[in-house]
Amino acid sequence: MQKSLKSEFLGITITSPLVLPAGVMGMAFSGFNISIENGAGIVTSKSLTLESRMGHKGPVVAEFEGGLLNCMGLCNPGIVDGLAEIDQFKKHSDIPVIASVFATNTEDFLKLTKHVNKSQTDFLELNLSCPNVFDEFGIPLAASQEEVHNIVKAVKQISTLPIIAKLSPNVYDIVSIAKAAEFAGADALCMINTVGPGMLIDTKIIKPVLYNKFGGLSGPCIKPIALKLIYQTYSAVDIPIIGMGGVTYGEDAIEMLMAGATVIGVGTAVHYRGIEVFNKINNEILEFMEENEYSSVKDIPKLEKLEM
Amino acid sequence: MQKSLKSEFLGITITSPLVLPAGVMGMAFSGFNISIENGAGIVTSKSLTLESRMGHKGPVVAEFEGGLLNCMGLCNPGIVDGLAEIDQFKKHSDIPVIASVFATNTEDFLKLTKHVNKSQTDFLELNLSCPNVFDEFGIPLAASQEEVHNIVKAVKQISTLPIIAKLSPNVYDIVSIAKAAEFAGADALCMINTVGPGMLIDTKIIKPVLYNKFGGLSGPCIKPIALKLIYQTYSAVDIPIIGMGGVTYGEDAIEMLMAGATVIGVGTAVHYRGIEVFNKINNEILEFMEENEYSSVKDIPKLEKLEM
Amino acid sequence: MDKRYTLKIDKIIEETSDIKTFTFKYTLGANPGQFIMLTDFEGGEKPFSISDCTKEEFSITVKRIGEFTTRLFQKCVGDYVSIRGAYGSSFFISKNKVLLVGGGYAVPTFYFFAKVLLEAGANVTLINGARTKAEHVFADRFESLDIKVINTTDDGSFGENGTAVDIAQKIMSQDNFNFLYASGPEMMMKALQDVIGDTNYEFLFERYMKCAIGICGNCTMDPLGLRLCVEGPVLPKEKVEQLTEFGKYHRDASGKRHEL
Amino acid sequence: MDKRYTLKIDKIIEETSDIKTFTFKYTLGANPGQFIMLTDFEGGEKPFSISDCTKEEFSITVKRIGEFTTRLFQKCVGDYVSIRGAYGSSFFISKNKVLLVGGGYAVPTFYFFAKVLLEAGANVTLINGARTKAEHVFADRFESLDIKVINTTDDGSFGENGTAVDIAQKIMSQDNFNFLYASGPEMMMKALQDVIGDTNYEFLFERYMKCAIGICGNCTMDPLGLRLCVEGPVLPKEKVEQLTEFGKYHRDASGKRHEL
Ligand SMILES: Cc1cc2nc3c(=O)[nH]c(=O)nc-3n(C[C@H](O)[C@H](O)[C@H](O)COP(=O)(O)OP(=O)(O)OC[C@H]3O[C@@H](n4cnc5c(N)ncnc54)[C@H](O)[C@@H]3O)c2cc1C
Ligand SMILES: Cc1cc2nc3c(=O)[nH]c(=O)nc-3n(C[C@H](O)[C@H](O)[C@H](O)COP(=O)(O)OP(=O)(O)OC[C@H]3O[C@@H](n4cnc5c(N)ncnc54)[C@H](O)[C@@H]3O)c2cc1C
Ligand SMILES: Cc1cc2nc3c(=O)[nH]c(=O)nc-3n(C[C@H](O)[C@H](O)[C@H](O)COP(=O)(O)O)c2cc1C
Ligand SMILES: Cc1cc2nc3c(=O)[nH]c(=O)nc-3n(C[C@H](O)[C@H](O)[C@H](O)COP(=O)(O)O)c2cc1C
Ligand code: FES
Ligand code: FES
Repeated sequence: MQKSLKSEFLGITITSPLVLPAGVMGMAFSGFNISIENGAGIVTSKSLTLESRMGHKGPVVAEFEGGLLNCMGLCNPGIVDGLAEIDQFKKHSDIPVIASVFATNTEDFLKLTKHVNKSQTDFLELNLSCPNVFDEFGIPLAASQEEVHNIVKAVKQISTLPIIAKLSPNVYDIVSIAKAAEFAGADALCMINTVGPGMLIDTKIIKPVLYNKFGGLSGPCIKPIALKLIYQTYSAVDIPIIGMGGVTYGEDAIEMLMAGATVIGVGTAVHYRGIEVFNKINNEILEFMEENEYSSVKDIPKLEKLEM
Repeated sequence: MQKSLKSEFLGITITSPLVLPAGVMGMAFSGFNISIENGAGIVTSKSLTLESRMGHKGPVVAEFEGGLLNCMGLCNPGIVDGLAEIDQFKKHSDIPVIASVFATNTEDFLKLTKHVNKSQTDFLELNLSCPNVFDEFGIPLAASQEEVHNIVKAVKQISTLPIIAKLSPNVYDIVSIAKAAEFAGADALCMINTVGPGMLIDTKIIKPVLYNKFGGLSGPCIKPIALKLIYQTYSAVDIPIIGMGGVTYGEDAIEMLMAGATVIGVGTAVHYRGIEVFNKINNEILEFMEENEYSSVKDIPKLEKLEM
Repeated sequence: MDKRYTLKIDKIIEETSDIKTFTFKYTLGANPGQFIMLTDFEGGEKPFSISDCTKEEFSITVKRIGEFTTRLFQKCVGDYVSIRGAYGSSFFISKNKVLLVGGGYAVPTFYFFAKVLLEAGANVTLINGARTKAEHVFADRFESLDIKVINTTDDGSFGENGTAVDIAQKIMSQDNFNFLYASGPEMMMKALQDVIGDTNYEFLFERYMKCAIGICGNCTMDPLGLRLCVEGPVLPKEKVEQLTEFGKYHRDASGKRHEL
Repeated sequence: MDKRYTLKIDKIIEETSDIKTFTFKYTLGANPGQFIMLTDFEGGEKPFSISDCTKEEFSITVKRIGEFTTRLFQKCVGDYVSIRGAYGSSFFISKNKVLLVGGGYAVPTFYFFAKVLLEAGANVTLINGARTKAEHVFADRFESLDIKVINTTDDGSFGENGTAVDIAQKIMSQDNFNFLYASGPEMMMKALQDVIGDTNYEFLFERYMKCAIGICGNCTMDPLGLRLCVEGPVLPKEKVEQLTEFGKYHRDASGKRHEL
């Protein structure tokens, strides 16, 4: 039988369960183009703020064994220009787009939502969890059950699009935070954002490698943390999860699905395996389905839920 | 000039700044033997509890890119047998030994301390941060400023040895917790314990790889997290830090020193580079000192402290 | 990174009522004396020596003892189990005249080893011992090799009558061997050590294993701190002679000592 | 894993009052057209093309423009800077008759490239353009190579009088070239494109770079989404022809578009 990667996410048909996550290749409409040409099924914009941001000075990335540190600093052209890139993309493509937005208070999230409502975007993602702007903005909103609840609830009331809450891995009790988002009306969850943050030191110049000193961890080494948090969350909520964190090979994507994800983000792996990574992983998932006789992505079984 | 690795830790002369951390090779006196023969300057026992513990069923370790998951489950022969191993080691060696002890309340920590007082141990380490016994014991003590303060203070009053508080990386505000330990009388800090925890899934059998499902992350990929937390802590406290987390090569050890550590733990790297890893890293540190003309470990400069 | 392989059981042979050989189609690339860690993710992961290893497949031969091996015995061909390895040290491959002394479920690893020794050009004699006929294994497979085999049982129910050590002592008094290898109960090896004079040897040991990658320290042998999962399970004479715990005690999963 | 190398500056040559060449003793193993990211950890990490690369050392040639390059110009021999790379695509190495057209600080990368072309047996003509004599670089070094060089300045203060594009048009009307390469201001390349007919070519582009490892998306060229740090900075004719932003706009550090 012909295996297929076709599935659904929040009622929209998708050709691949792979998602280009926020902040990866999502600055320009052409970044979406190259990602879907290479097999992504959903694309996400860079997190957009009300005003444009230049981001941190470089170095903004640093590699270590098993992953990447980044402190981009939420550079983005601002909500207006960012949505213009999405609209330009949507002129010639049916692939669903998630607009990621970032703010530090409900009021600004509402302003951003109004902009997004007027665009061609398919889903609205609330980035509640950027760890690279600690200095500027303090502990991420996603660490507080109350903040998550209040923002999601307020945005839900005015958003014309399904909304996705992007959660932080750096919290004590992911389940209560995920439940707060669900209860407040989130249609889906996106997890995980980067881990840490962490730091590296240049031992000759005796300075932190990142100019911002600290940066969030992504890449293969955060996969175990992502799987654990997704599994716990999947066991406790009924809304779909965009699972991400270190997915690099088809096997990793299968693990995410088994942990409870409905679709799978592939970010840092674009660096490791090229922009072709989406097609590569698509093929690896198909091979896995072939070997194990699953005919669709939805047939791939999930772990038994954790008892709570 | 002859470079030397000799330095001091809490007033005791050590031949190498490298520490065998708790839980690694520290079950039997012969584990200490082989570690010091291979160049370790300080050795730490497995975390000892009042009663012996068999630990979790296997698999108790799982590898991923950049690190290791473990859920040993605090297996140990109990405080009496554990201290007997230390005493047997101390019969023929001057190398300082840290006895690591684990409990979940002040009373049990005090009982453990009384046992340690009667042994040949040099330092007492309070493991406030084991993440592999969540199910059994809940969120680690090291996440609560108050708990850390109370336990350290109580133990300090009766301990005849300098005491070291081992902290968890999985907290929002490491600085306030480190300061609580310092304020309560800790003579040194040990950080970091394992990160996460995380999980891996076997996609054929569709089960978590670890029987305990979740395990703490160690190895190269946690180094950035360790460096960041050590640097923040070093900037805020005046007591020495045993820095650990992913140290595998001499360069990593130098980074730890620059981040603020006084001595450096080498755990998971024993798997990657063999038990010879201590001598290898000792030599790499000496080479670095040669190249950069530092004559002693103490001369290796630290980063400028963070402004608080 | 050490990988984990989740494999279908390809073949099961019932050797005795309590011993089965499980074969897997997988290119393991192990050396004789090494072991794998095996789990079904239902609780427990245990070390087993490799009893055969070709380019295409490998086998382990397991004795049913407790919870884990009992569950393993319920598995069928086609069921998945998950392994990692091969781990540990392997036997020195002599090209001379060698004597293998094995007892019980620890004998089959000598099947893999004997084939490698023959390829290297060694002259091989094997003492294949067991307590009784019903526990004696692999006699047929050893017969198919170009080696000298002496089967023996403690009660004489199969082959010669006597312990493997008795027989070893006897034939070593008649013949000279360049190298001796033993795999079996620790007390058997301890007894052997006393009767083999200054013949060079290697013994295959067992200790409680958890990580199998040399960090947990559960499997160290006193006082050297040799990790049986890395420096062992095969240890050479010069190391064995220094072991104070050999034949005396071992440690359980908690690290507590128990007399042997 | 891409490694980072913290290196001592081994040599500094002042090419003009605003352009310096920095040389490092390090085996970079780069291809012509590729670039490195350079930082001093004092704020900013910037891309620079490789202007020379041998087994023992490599060089970059830098124009002082803003904050970062001004600080770099204050560094001395023996000071450390940190680099990663080499990154990106490199020039196709033709064995035929080729024309290199370069302008300003972007010319020196052709020094490295010309040496590689000569080794491959190509017949090389270079147009080395600058606005004025005081900004003209590397004339001496190109002279030492077995290539045909035409120096030119917009104001005629050194070499021929005219833009590099004017000269290119002129000599292409007199002579046939199999391949053309350009490196310089984007408007120069845009103008070139209009005058070179159907000659095959590759252009070296510049866009704002942050990660340089192909994930941040800051350097993509519309509408193909080619990442200049991975698929570029050297792009072939068939790609360049599809670029709608070529000669029109670029994006700053925030991703905002600006007209060129
Ligand atoms: C290097 C090595 C090679 C081995 N090779 C073989 C082999 O080829 N065939 C075979 O049948 N058995 C072999 N064993 C022994 C095998 O691992 C045990 O028989 C098995 O683990 C028993 O598990 P159980 O749950 O059935 O029994 P349990 O009831 O759990 O234990 C019974 C006894 O088995 C031993 N044991 C249990 N768990 C472990 C462990 N994790 N590590 C080491 N010993 C353990 C202990 O002595 C214990 O007292 C080997 C052991 C080692 C160390
Ligand atoms: C592939 C490539 C190769 C280059 N090769 C060379 C070279 O060989 N020699 C040389 O002198 N210059 C080269 N540049 C340009 C060089 O990177 C900039 O001149 C330098 O970054 C200016 O930094 P600044 O702080 O001094 O100036 P700023 O004041 O920060 O910027 C001045 C201008 O420089 C450019 N610029 C600044 N930062 C970046 C950045 N991160 N990425 C790309 N452009 C930037 C922008 O156009 C900006 O408007 C190259 C650029 C690219 C993309
Ligand atoms: C360079 C970079 C930039 C990122 N920018 C954003 C962002 O703007 N908003 C956001 O929600 N997440 C951002 N992330 C996090 C990713 O969306 C993703 O959650 C994380 O990288 C884990 O996935 P990965 O391991 O597949 O990269 C960024 C990640 C990277 C590596
Ligand atoms: C197998 C294993 C067992 C451990 N057991 C303990 C323990 O009993 N007590 C403790 O405080 N830390 C324990 N740790 C944590 C280490 O002491 C150390 O903090 C951590 O592994 C980070 O260092 P590394 O990356 O060098 O291994 C253990 C780590 C490993 C890998
Ligand atoms: S089993 Fe852990 S060190 Fe050998
Ligand atoms: S600079 Fe980030 S993708 Fe090119």
